[in-house]
Amino acid sequence: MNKSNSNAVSTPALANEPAEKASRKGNLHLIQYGIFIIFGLYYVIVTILRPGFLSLGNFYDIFIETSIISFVSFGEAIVIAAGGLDLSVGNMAGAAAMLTCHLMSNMGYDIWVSIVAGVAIGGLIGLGNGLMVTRLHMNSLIATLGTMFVLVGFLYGITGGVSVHIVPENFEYLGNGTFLNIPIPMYIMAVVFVLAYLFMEKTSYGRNITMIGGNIEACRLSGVNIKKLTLMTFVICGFLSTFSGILLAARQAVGNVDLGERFLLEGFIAAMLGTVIFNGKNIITGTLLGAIFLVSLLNGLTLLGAGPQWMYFAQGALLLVAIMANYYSKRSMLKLPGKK
Amino acid sequence: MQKQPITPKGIINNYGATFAFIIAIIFFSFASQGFFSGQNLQNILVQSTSLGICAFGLTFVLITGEIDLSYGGVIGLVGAVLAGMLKDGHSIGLVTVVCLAIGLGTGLLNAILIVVLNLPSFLASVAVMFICMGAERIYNQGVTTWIRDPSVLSIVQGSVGPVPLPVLYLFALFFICWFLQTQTKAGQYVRALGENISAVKEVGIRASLLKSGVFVFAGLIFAFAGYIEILRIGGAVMYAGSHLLLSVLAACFLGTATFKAGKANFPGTLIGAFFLYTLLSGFTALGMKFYLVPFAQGLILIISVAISSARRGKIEQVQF
Amino acid sequence: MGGQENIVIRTEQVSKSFPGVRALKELDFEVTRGEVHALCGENGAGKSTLMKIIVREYVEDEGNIFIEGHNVEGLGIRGVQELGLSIIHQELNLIPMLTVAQNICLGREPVNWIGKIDWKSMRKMAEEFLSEVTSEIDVENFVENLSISEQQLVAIARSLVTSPRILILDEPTARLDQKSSDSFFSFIERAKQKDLTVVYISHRLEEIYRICDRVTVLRDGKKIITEQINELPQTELVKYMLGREITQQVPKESVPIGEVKLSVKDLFPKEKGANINFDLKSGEILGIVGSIGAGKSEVARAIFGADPKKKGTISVAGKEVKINTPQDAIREGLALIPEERRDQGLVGNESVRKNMTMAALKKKFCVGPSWIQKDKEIEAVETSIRTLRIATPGTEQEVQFLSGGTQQKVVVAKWLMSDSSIYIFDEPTKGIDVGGKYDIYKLIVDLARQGAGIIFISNELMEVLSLCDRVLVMFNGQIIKGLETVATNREELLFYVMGGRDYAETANNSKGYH
Amino acid sequence: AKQKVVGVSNLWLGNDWNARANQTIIDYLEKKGCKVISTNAGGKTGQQKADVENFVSMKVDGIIIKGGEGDAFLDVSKKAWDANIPIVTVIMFLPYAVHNSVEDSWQGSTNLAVWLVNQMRGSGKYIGMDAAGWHTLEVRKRAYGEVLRWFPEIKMIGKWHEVNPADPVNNAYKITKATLRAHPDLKGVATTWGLPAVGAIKAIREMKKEKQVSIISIDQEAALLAQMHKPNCPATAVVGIEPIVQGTEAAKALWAAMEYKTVQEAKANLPALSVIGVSYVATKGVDEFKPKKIYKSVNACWDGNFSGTKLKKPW
Ligand SMILES: Nc1ncnc2c1ncn2[C@@H]1O[C@H](COP(=O)(O)OP(=O)(O)OP(=O)(O)O)[C@@H](O)[C@H]1O
Ligand SMILES: Nc1ncnc2c1ncn2[C@@H]1O[C@H](COP(=O)(O)OP(=O)(O)OP(=O)(O)O)[C@@H](O)[C@H]1O
Ligand SMILES: [Mg+2]
Ligand SMILES: [Mg+2]
Repeated sequence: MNKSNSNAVSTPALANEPAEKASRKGNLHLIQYGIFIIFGLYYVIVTILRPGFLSLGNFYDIFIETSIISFVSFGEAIVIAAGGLDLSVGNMAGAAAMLTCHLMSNMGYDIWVSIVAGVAIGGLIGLGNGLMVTRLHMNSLIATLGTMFVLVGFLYGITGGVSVHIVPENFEYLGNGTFLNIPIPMYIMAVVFVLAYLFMEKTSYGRNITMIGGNIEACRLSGVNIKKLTLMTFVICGFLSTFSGILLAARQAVGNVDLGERFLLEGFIAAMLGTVIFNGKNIITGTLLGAIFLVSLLNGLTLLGAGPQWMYFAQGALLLVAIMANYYSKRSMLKLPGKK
Repeated sequence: MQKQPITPKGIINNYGATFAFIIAIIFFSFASQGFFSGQNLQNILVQSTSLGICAFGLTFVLITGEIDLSYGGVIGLVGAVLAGMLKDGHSIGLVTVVCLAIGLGTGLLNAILIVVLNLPSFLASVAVMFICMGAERIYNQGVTTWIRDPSVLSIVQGSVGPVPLPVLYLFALFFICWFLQTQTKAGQYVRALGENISAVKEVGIRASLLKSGVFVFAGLIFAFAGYIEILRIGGAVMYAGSHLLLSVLAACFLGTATFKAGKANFPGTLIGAFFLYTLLSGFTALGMKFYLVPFAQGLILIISVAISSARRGKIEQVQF
Repeated sequence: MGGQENIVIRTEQVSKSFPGVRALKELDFEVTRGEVHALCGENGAGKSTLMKIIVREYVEDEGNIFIEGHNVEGLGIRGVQELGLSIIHQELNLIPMLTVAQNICLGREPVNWIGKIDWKSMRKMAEEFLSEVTSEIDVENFVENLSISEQQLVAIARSLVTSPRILILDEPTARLDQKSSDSFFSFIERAKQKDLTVVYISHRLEEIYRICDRVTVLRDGKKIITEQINELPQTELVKYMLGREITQQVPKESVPIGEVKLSVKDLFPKEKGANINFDLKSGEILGIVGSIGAGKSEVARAIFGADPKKKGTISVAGKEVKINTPQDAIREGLALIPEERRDQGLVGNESVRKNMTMAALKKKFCVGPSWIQKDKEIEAVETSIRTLRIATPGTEQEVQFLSGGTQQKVVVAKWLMSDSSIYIFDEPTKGIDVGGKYDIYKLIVDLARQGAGIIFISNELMEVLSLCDRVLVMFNGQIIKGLETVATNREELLFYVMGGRDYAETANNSKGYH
Repeated sequence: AKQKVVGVSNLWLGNDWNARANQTIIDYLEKKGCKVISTNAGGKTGQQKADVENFVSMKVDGIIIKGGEGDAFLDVSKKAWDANIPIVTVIMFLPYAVHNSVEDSWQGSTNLAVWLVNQMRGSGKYIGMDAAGWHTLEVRKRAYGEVLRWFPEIKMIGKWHEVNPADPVNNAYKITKATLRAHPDLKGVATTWGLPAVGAIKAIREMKKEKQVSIISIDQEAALLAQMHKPNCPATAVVGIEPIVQGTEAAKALWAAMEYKTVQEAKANLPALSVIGVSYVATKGVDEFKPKKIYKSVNACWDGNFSGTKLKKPW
């Protein structure tokens, strides 16, 4: 290790500025956590109007739904962290679900074989996305848009549009069963959450993935294997997306061709909330919170009997509130010049 | 202006999708009798009109280095208001003005969020899309509204001589956009803005004003696209915007592989829009299975963009 | 100096704060007509901030600014341009995918009656302004194809488009090589004759003494002194800037030279350039100099595997190695401190800690395959911060909030952590103040003393001469000369940098004629 | 003779009914020796219109437009008419079609509504779930309303909910469940298409309200039938249009139409409209759906209704 002999260097510079910097912190938290305050208020209001909102049953409902979209959201968040975007998550989820259902119910394969096949196809498509981005240097937005079209063809190709009714009962257990009174999807979510959290925050892979999102060239010149890691994000995303698709199919006991479509926007919103809630740090926890916010927002509105228009407004508003909170907390740090 | 070495590889890189397009047309013409007829080619032009026009708006925004997905809501909202107001007996003149005003309004909203408040355009425009979808739903109460007045319908369904009106609109708008972007000062700045915004600010150009202008202009174009789409269908079907959401993106991205490798541009977008409908029409003419259409559209998007990205030599990241 | 009417820029009690930093404190500053006014100060002294306020990119918190007697309150960027002010920023702000002509005329394009740009007269206009600074760039070329030096010249040409009477130059020569510097200085001479007022920010003392009339020194956002340049000896000036005295500029030290560490044979970086051959020994500091786009960075990047090379073999410690990616290079003990630290060296929105451990994360701070040990990391980073005197409030500060010099130290610290034995420094002192430079020289010498081999790429001939043992001169992609620094001088070096063939003969000839 | 080419334009193929009906049409016409090209517009009216336009310019021999909105095809169907291409529509109406084969949504829906009223004993809360903008669903919704509006004691909670067509089961499940939490006394669920009912059944089961809530729905989706087949299904009645019957009917009509020289001739000879009757499935209280009688002659009708009365036969 080369440690320079610093005593000889008489550096004067810059000693003055850092001392003052500490004071920035204060007001920042308030803005940054504004979204928590808003949601706190929202929960209180819904509870007053509809006491059913604050019941254990509803709590479970929210969490099961959260767990189903959480996998897609984690995957999307990881891709976003490395500076990519995956538009094909919904169709990957759909493809995995339909393939699993098709193999299991129409072709009579064993449940586990079918699930493994479903998960594998997600991983494979993810790999394809990743290769397009890393080897062919395509913009991920475009590459995954292409994949999305291809998958729509694939989905209709294998099923002809007919929905698959799920025959094996123990497959449904995955989505509907409980263990120790707690729904199975929540266990799966908990495990995936912990793994994803550890992966992103505690391993060099996760660290480097976020660094790539910050400045890819600097990472490359520092010996970070950007191709491998970027590829990895897409594979993980494909892989995790299948969980959402298969669990949803298990939960509703039927696989319909369009089943995954909803995951694109929901996963994207949750993942974006995740990357902004803690200012780009700790995205996995952020994403989980984002998913909870999204699900509970819509759940509360349904309890209130709100029409579909309010659902749209609510999702739009949620996105705006989140990015504004992020923006103002960043700005109070940077005080972007030129903006008088 | 352009001065780049002309090599076979360079041509393929820059014009990959253009070649694919030409090859597709030749292939379909030989493989099926019905395809290469005046009627069918005219169909393709007419069908791509609203998609193409909407994609011009997006192209403008993409050139500034931003993205604007709000058209996914604007088109539907404009449609709902258009059909609804006509049903209530308002004159088409007034209705047209209101429709364009909606485009102006959503464009302004985008501009405020993205330029003034400096929010990331991807997210902000998705939020605006949601808001427009909500507004659309409030306006039409979830019901499709039909337009019965033939004189109104003829604005889009009519033709001058042998040329259908939508084709005229498409090419007129194409020419306007192309001229504005490549031949005028403001257009230069828009391109420059997308490349290096501080350079533009430095020479005293009001970059934020310009960018806002682009969003507002795009909003107007989106509204116009919605107007055309709904009059072509003959009624305001629900969520017409989200029907076009992905195809418009695909057309713009195909466009980046058509003329200027990697950069959004108007001739490219125009061809991209034609391409998508050429595939639909060609595959139908060949009697292919329906699910092969999205399959082929996706593959061609991937392949042509892959060719034009190959020389990039590094991983491209998405900016929000 | 003259009366009020001769004062073209005047600031009164200007203050400006960024969150946590007071960049300017009640600053009074005056520039008189026709002078070349130097603005000196360390990194972060507030020079650029002051200029940005004057050109209305930033708005001051307090105080007044007058240009040609007009209060600029309420004026925009265009407004002050109309008062005859033009600025060339420290950062290069060109648009890569537009042509040189489009860049130069940006904002002033000639148009015909329908608003269509008149391409022909635009081209003529661009050529006219570009010829003021150089005659070697084609205005139809795309800026992305130009070297950084050439781009800087284009940026200068662009600032002339508004026909300014006051020109603010924020470190214009930081990116210029020797040759373009010369044509740049002759441009300044001509400008002076045309009564142009120039505010000149630079860290290069020799330039300041060569062209400036007066100098203002800033320190910590405060004005320390304004003085006629010829009444202020260099050592005094440095003292004012630093608030202390630096006795020696470069800590030259003779280090025993050892075995060959790195040997480059028949290297062809990219298409251009040819046949690079050289050896680097341990303990040696090998300088590489050369003019605009001579290919110095290209060679460095090719060795490091940052760009694909056409062919060539690289041996480390006598053994031939295959280096195709930076990872290969790092495995062989190479380190590259890249030219553009913001773009290539740092992840701006991440902390000092994460940036510093980036290159050695897996090797030194992970257990198992990839489990990060944060305590170990923090400890190492804190040690680095202490030993390199990195001015950061803590390990978790985002590097984008640090000053340029501090950022460069973070980059260097990153490589120190990776236990490299061959360091390639690509213009490490660019845009860094005297104190910062000194620290970096010191560090390089320390590394050499510990037996590392060092390649030091620079455009400042003086620093190369005093720091390096040997220097290679590149011209047009080739190494045209290798020289021992003790046996050469600035003139000889410059001669080769400019593409000369045989110095001894030329020198003799010229002697003969006189 | 030359092989005939037929274009089948589907608005959407994403559920059982549509997939099945489409396949029936293809099978029927292929057996007759036609080449069948079927397209899927994925729910996008604009694209469906483009599909039909393509068929017309390809000069196919006949076109079936299945699903969608007749108004959107006014101009293109005129073109087809002029080009002598017969069009048959399925579950939509089009003036230029030589034959329209539609389903009996109105009667089916009013019957379902009657059943629901009976199940709810004339009072209580219910929710409605629908998808926006689909013509056939709109008819069903109105038919429900036509019956229910006479029972002021039966109240809808909020407005009709809009179920996302891409996520019908789970979406309906969430809506039903959340509503049950807010309104534990919910007694009825009305949906206008099959898959939302699947979600609703699941929600009701999980909330253990099978005894309390009754569901009505149209479409005999496989998945829905499967749910009804399971024990402890809440009282459910569904009405279905049989896809095979509907598909065969349409294909038959087109085949017949193509035998004529001109479309005018075809239209003159074929019935302009046929209505495919619905079938009922109910897990409880089936009596409301007694089969309706058809009198084949006026005399039989008289005998059935007035014989033995003082009324005198007027003929
Ligand atoms: N946009 C900004 N946001 C926050 N702080 C800033 C910003 N711009 C400058 N600063 C801070 O203001 C101080 C003065 O910076 P300035 O760029 O004026 O220094 P300088 O004298 O030009 O230095 P250099 O020689 O490195 O260019 C520094 O502490 C810097 O960190
Ligand atoms: N006249 C020129 N026109 C266009 N490109 C040029 C010209 N001269 C050099 N270049 C480009 O410059 C690059 C070599 O630059 P490189 O960065 O290696 O030079 P350098 O010696 O490090 O210069 P600098 O002092 O600017 O850092 C090559 O990629 C080459 O294509
Ligand atoms: Mg500066
Ligand atoms: Mg260089």
